[in-house]
Amino acid sequence: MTRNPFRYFGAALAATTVLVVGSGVAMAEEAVPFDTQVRFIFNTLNFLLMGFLVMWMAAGFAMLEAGLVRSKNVSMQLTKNVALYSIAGIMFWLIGYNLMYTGVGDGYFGTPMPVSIPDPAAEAKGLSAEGATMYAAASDWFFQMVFCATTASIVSGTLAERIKLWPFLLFTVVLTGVIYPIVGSWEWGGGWLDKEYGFSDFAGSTLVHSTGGWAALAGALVLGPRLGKYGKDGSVHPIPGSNMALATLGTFILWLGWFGFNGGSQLAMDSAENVSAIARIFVNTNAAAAAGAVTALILTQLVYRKVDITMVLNGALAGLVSITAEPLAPSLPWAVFVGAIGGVIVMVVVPLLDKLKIDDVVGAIPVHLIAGIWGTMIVPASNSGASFLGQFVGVVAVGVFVFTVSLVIWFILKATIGIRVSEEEEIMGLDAAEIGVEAYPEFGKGSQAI
Amino acid sequence: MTRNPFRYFGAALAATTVLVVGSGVAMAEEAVPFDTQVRFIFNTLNFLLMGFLVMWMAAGFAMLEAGLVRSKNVSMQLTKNVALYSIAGIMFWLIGYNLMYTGVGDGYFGTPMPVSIPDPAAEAKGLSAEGATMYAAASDWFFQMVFCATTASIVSGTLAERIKLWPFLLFTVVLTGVIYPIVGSWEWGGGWLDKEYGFSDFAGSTLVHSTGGWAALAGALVLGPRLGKYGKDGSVHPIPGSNMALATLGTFILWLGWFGFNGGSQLAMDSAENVSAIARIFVNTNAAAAAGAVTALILTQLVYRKVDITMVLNGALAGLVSITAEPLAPSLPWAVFVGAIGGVIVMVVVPLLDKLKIDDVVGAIPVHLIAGIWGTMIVPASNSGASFLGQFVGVVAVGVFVFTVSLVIWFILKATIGIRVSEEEEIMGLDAAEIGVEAYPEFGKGSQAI
Amino acid sequence: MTRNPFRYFGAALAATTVLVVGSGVAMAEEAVPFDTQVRFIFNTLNFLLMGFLVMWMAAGFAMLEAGLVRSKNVSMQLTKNVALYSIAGIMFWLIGYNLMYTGVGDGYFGTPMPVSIPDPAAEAKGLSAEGATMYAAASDWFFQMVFCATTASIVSGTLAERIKLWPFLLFTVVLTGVIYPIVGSWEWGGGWLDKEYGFSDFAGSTLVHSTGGWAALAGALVLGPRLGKYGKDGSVHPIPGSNMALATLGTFILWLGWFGFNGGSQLAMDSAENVSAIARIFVNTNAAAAAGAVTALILTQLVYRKVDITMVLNGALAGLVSITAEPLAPSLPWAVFVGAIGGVIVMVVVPLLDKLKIDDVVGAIPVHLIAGIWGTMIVPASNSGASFLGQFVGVVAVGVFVFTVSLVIWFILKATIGIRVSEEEEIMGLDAAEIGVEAYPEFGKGSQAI
Amino acid sequence: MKYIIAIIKPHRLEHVREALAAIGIEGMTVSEVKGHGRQKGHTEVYRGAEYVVNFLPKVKIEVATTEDMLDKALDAIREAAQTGQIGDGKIFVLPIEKTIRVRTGETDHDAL
Amino acid sequence: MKYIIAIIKPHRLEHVREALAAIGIEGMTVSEVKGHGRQKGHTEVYRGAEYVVNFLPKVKIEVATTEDMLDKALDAIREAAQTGQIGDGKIFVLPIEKTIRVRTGETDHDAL
Amino acid sequence: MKYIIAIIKPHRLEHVREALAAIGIEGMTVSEVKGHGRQKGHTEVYRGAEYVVNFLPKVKIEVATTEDMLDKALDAIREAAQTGQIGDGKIFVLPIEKTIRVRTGETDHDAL
Ligand SMILES: Nc1ncnc2c1ncn2[C@@H]1O[C@H](COP(=O)(O)OP(=O)(O)O)[C@@H](O)[C@H]1O
Ligand SMILES: Nc1ncnc2c1ncn2[C@@H]1O[C@H](COP(=O)(O)OP(=O)(O)O)[C@@H](O)[C@H]1O
Ligand SMILES: Nc1ncnc2c1ncn2[C@@H]1O[C@H](COP(=O)(O)OP(=O)(O)O)[C@@H](O)[C@H]1O
Repeated sequence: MTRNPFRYFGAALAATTVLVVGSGVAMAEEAVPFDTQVRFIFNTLNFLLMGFLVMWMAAGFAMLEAGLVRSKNVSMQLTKNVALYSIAGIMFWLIGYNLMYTGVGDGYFGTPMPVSIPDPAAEAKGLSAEGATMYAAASDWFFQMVFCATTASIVSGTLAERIKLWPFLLFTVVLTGVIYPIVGSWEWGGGWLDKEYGFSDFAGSTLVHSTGGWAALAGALVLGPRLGKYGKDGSVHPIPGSNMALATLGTFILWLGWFGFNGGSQLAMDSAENVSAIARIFVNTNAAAAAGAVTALILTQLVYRKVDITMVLNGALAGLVSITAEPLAPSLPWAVFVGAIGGVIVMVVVPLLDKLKIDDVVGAIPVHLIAGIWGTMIVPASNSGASFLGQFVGVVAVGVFVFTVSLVIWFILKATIGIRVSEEEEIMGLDAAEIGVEAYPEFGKGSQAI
Repeated sequence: MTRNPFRYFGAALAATTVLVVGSGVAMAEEAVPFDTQVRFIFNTLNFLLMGFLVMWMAAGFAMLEAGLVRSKNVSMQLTKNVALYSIAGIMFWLIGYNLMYTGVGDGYFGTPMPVSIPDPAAEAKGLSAEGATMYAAASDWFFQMVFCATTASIVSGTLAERIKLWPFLLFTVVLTGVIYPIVGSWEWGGGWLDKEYGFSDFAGSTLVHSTGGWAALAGALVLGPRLGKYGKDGSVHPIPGSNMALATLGTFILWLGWFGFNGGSQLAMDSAENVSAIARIFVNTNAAAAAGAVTALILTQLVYRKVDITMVLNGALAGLVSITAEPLAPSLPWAVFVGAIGGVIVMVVVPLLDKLKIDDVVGAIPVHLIAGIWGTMIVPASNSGASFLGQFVGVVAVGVFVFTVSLVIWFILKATIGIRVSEEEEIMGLDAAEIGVEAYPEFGKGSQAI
Repeated sequence: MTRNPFRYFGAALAATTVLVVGSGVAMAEEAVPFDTQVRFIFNTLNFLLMGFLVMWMAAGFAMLEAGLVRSKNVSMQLTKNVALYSIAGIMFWLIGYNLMYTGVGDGYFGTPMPVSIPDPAAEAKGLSAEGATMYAAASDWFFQMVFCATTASIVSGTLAERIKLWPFLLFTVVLTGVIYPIVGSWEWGGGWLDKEYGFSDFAGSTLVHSTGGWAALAGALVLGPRLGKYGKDGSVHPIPGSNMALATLGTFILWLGWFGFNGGSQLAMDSAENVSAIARIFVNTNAAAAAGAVTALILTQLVYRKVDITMVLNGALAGLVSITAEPLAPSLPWAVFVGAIGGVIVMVVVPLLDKLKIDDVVGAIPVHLIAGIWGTMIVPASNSGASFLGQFVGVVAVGVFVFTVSLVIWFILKATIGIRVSEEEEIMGLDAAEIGVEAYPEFGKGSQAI
Repeated sequence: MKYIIAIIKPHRLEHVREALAAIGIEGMTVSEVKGHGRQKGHTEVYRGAEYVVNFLPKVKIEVATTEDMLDKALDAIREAAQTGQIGDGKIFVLPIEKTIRVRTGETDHDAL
Repeated sequence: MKYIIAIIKPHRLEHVREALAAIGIEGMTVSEVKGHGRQKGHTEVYRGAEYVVNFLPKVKIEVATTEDMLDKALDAIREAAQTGQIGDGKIFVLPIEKTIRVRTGETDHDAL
Repeated sequence: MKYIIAIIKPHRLEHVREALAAIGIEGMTVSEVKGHGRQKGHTEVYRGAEYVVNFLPKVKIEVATTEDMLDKALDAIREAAQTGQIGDGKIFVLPIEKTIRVRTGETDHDAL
């Protein structure tokens, strides 16, 4: 296959001919009008472009979490993140996508079966048919899949530094193949929550972030805190993360990816209105993140007399999660407000969880679960199409379902193969125990450091 | 809100109908021709796409700077970078954008007032009006905002390892809300420099990079060098950066982001000529960076007998800054030449600053200020629309204004809340002093390293 | 030059006018129909967008390799990666591109001469001419150049920790300026392999990855293994990489970039069919990577009782290389299969090379060379346009040519300036020996660590 | 005066510090070391090849103390560091001839 | 022969090295250690919870020296390391029974 | 009992460990240190300015041993660590007054 500057020339000519001729006589029935194709291209491009930004968030979670665990558990955390993204990709193909989107009706789930990607020529030809979807099916699948992967990423951070690899991955299989798709089907799949309650969750504050957060919370309760995190006297012993540069890098990656997460959720880019909406979403998304970060910056300074960078990073992310349920309707100042409350949530919930002895290593519960609830509940304030009741029903329904099912699965895993490493292994570090490859062998206690 | 493959189908159909009908009878006056919409989409997409690449440069600066400071100051450097990007986002909304672009006339500044983002439906509808802008206002704001943030990023590197957090952030507020917008209004806002002198600065060698550089220089002078950097005998004591992998990552991020920085500054992508121009800009931008890196590579080998990676990274960046004033007009060999001189500048100016006892931790002054001046002054050589005089006036005007105003602000901050940490805090490291979270607690002198 | 919201307004109007008028009477001969321009824009955008993703892979290789070498050689590895990307950019301009694409006929190479980038206005105008290429020449060059750079990146990992900087860079000059372009001309340049054998290599499993792999293998043989890697008794002494977080980050970057690598190789995005093909490529590419990672995950657990993260990362990359020869034709399950075998290859070939005492520091030979061969040979199974014989001829021809020429060049370099550092320098580390800047001076054995 | 050098398991450091504090000993210097002894290193696999990690992370505690406190100190360390598992470490006592406090120049007993 | 072990503040190392060089002592071995003593650790807040950093970074200098140089060496170290602030550190002198230079096998006085 | 402190070049550690194992000595504690001595540091250039690296990476080995094994141990270390190049390091022998095994409380000879 040639690829030189002249290769395409032929193809282009040919295509032009088809189109020109197509608007002529003989082939008229087959040809898809160029304008229709342009719309198809824009919408597909939207999914691909925004999709790769969301895919990139997988790296963001990996870096954030690798930076917030101790060095003896870094390889494990990285392995989990590579693995969960891979598993999401496979499960969402095998059953997830169709469980979420096919045959949901106004019901509770669709049909679990593998996705098959249409042939491009056939798909393009089919565009002239009435009712044709105006984007490539593959691009839609890709965009939806990276959302599924995000949900799984959220869980991995909370449970870090003590969970065994394989039970975590098994849970990921269920989460990405079953739990997330079912919840998604209720709303994005057009199921009961959408039809009966007009629940509104633009890009997934609840469907993605709270889902991940509830699953993480259930896991944290079943798993228990890390050794030494809480004293018998109720004291809290912080366990500093090993690498703030990675944590910050991860946060910037997530921030960048979030433009795709929220912007792409407009689902179309084929009209001036749609692309204008995407632009507005970019601005609001950025504003909420900035407000979350600045709020945490100021509050940590006021409350603790020093600025805690991990809280600032959490603040930015909580701002992002908060705006995710409705990044389009708010005015810019309202987006700032919504994001700023995200920053407040982090300040309040992080110590609160410690009081409850719920050990959330990276702050995923405040950031994804609580800010996700906040973002969802505040939607009606800017979007008159949403109702307080509908939002409430959605938040509760998702919470009850995900939390309960997750709890059951975690218990089953605990009772069967066990979910927690031994005390000795936890002290030694999961990298030595399960991965066998140290993250930083030449530094600190590393085996090559002599 | 449904998101399943069929959701969009309805919308698409509906839209098609509108358009089809729109070109019919009844709704004729309302409908925006699809071609107009396509142009609007392309231009908006240009701003969003190139804008997110420039946003990503914030991470690049963070990593570069985190890699070039000592480990005891890494959390501080990261915090400053997250904070300044957030502050830029807020200030450029509150007053910056309109100060730069609204009501400048051919004058010296615009009207400082908050930006408001139009409703997408209204904006799209307005496209049929005469004189409608052919891109989403939100996308333009986003693209302009990330440039503003870049300016602030430049300052943070020079002043690292000794400046207090809050005075730096206060300066950032003024820089992003006032100084940069005013300078920008002179040229990009259509003010006096544009109208009277035909100053030409395509993507901001002067407006962004020199502005950042002058502010940094003023700060470095007021702040003084780091403890131990210069001996009383005039000797220079290098203070090696803590992490070359991060510094290199940061440089690659900046290199990538620069395609957006320069390419997006074409400001439109709605014609073959525009997109061809963007492509040419990509090529020239890459060529200048490559030439800067290779020049520094060869020169450090020849002069110092070893290749200094930090100089190679600075060389690539200086190449990028050099081509930024005019990335479109040059032929490829000319772009190589312009970038290569950027590499030479780094080789000459880095030791020169040390002779002057100006302590620029990351080399921002040679890279952004001096290479920015070089790039601006050489524009007339490839772009006949620019004049040597006009360029000179622009460079000097921006220099005098930014340097003077910055100096005054730094002095005020010094005289009031103080800008420098105590000697003891500087020795201990800013992370312990002001952030309270170490970047690498388990390595080196970290508190968890036992 | 103004850049305010109203600047573009004028231009837009003007352009609109031209187009409207252009479809009128007087200017009819000059005006390029808007639809043609749209096609030109989409295709150019494809090259730029996918091209910057592939450019980003340079950072991926840098991080992956920096993570898999010992800390005393990290600055060297980073320097090589920045330098090789820069050199590729210059050599592919000076001679590479035209050697690969201009005047190849059905022969063995083209005309080595510098590329020149057309003037955007002229290029846009030329679109109305018959036979005009439907994308910006600059965007094509950019896209092709980043492929060339990728080839060079592959070599640098294998030869790490013992090769001298300058001989490596000289080899890179020849590889990017001559070897890769010649091989590329056979197929993508429309030369004999394409014309006579119908060889099929969609995005370069052979042309890019195996080419890099063969060059690396030749280098590894001439250079010999690192000191202490193999005992006299045939024992293998692993030398753990210094930073798994960087290695994982690098892998995620490569994974992301690969969407551009494979997707962009569709070479056009100007029709529904093309963009649908790109979407399908995204999905298959992701599936193969996921399958490669999961396969290595499971196999390392089964075989070694622990999950080796470096093998999982290699598995993902081998999956990516495997699908690169044909990412479009396969169904999703077939892509999973092709990628999974990539994972198996890593499991088998990594220890095999050690048995042969071929020291491949990062696993580039299994990942790029062997998986590249696998991916190329399996093309006919999904693409009926390819033949087993044609693929075989291509694989062998490229192998024989690249391996032989590389071997000769490595020998010449060895005999003249020498390619390997002294034993003492190897023990001390290449950073101290040739770069003079330590990667992590404050950690481990770093000079600032006291 | 005596110089106590104790090699212990890293996660027992906090216990030892507390045990010493309990008997009034605050001053000590600790460092990361690697130990080799009866406790065998483990075999790891990296990229398909096995290797033995011979040296295990330990913490070294150095405490200068007066003769009269010596036995109490040794007991405190031993009890706090003990897990009963192989590899718990060793305590060595060396003689000190002179002790100086840098800040004041005080010597011996007063220097602690 | 005597073995001097000095625990000092990290940023004084360069002064001490120079002070020792000034009296003709070049040979020394240094390492990163953590110290605990009168100088109290500080309380930090991480993610809303307080914790105490008990051990502060110090540098340990080890110098083997002959009896006749001992006092000069101790004075040099003490003066160069002193800041007058709490936490300046300690110097311990231990007896050495034998010294060997690895390269030549020379012993004792000749080995330095 | 004697306390051997050997400062050696890092890449000789494995040889020394093997040499000691060959004469039946398994127990030892090692750490990363920096050395200064006859072997001169090197001058580096960073961003156009020169600086001297005064301290070179060394490894410190600490072995407590009985009197009867001492000479064998010293010979083993010296031979294994020797490269003949400047900077090979030193071995110091210090007296030990007491040795305790943390796990069992055994002392002196039995504690090794
Ligand atoms: N002879 C020795 N000299 C110095 N350190 C020793 C000696 N023997 C043991 N150690 C240190 O004590 C640690 C524990 O010793 P080991 O023999 O493994 O177990 P145990 O303390 O239970 O006897 C070793 O890892 C090493 O650091
Ligand atoms: N008894 C001791 N044994 C060993 N090291 C000690 C002892 N006391 C103090 N040190 C070391 O000396 C350092 C300084 O001691 P400290 O009591 O804080 O202040 P000062 O030296 O001013 O008395 C400690 O951090 C510790 O490293
Ligand atoms: N007087 C000393 N006290 C403590 N350590 C010393 C002394 N002299 C040398 N050393 C250590 O021994 C190492 C080697 O010594 P050096 O004089 O460089 O070479 P050589 O061992 O060949 O005489 C030094 O780097 C230092 O760590």
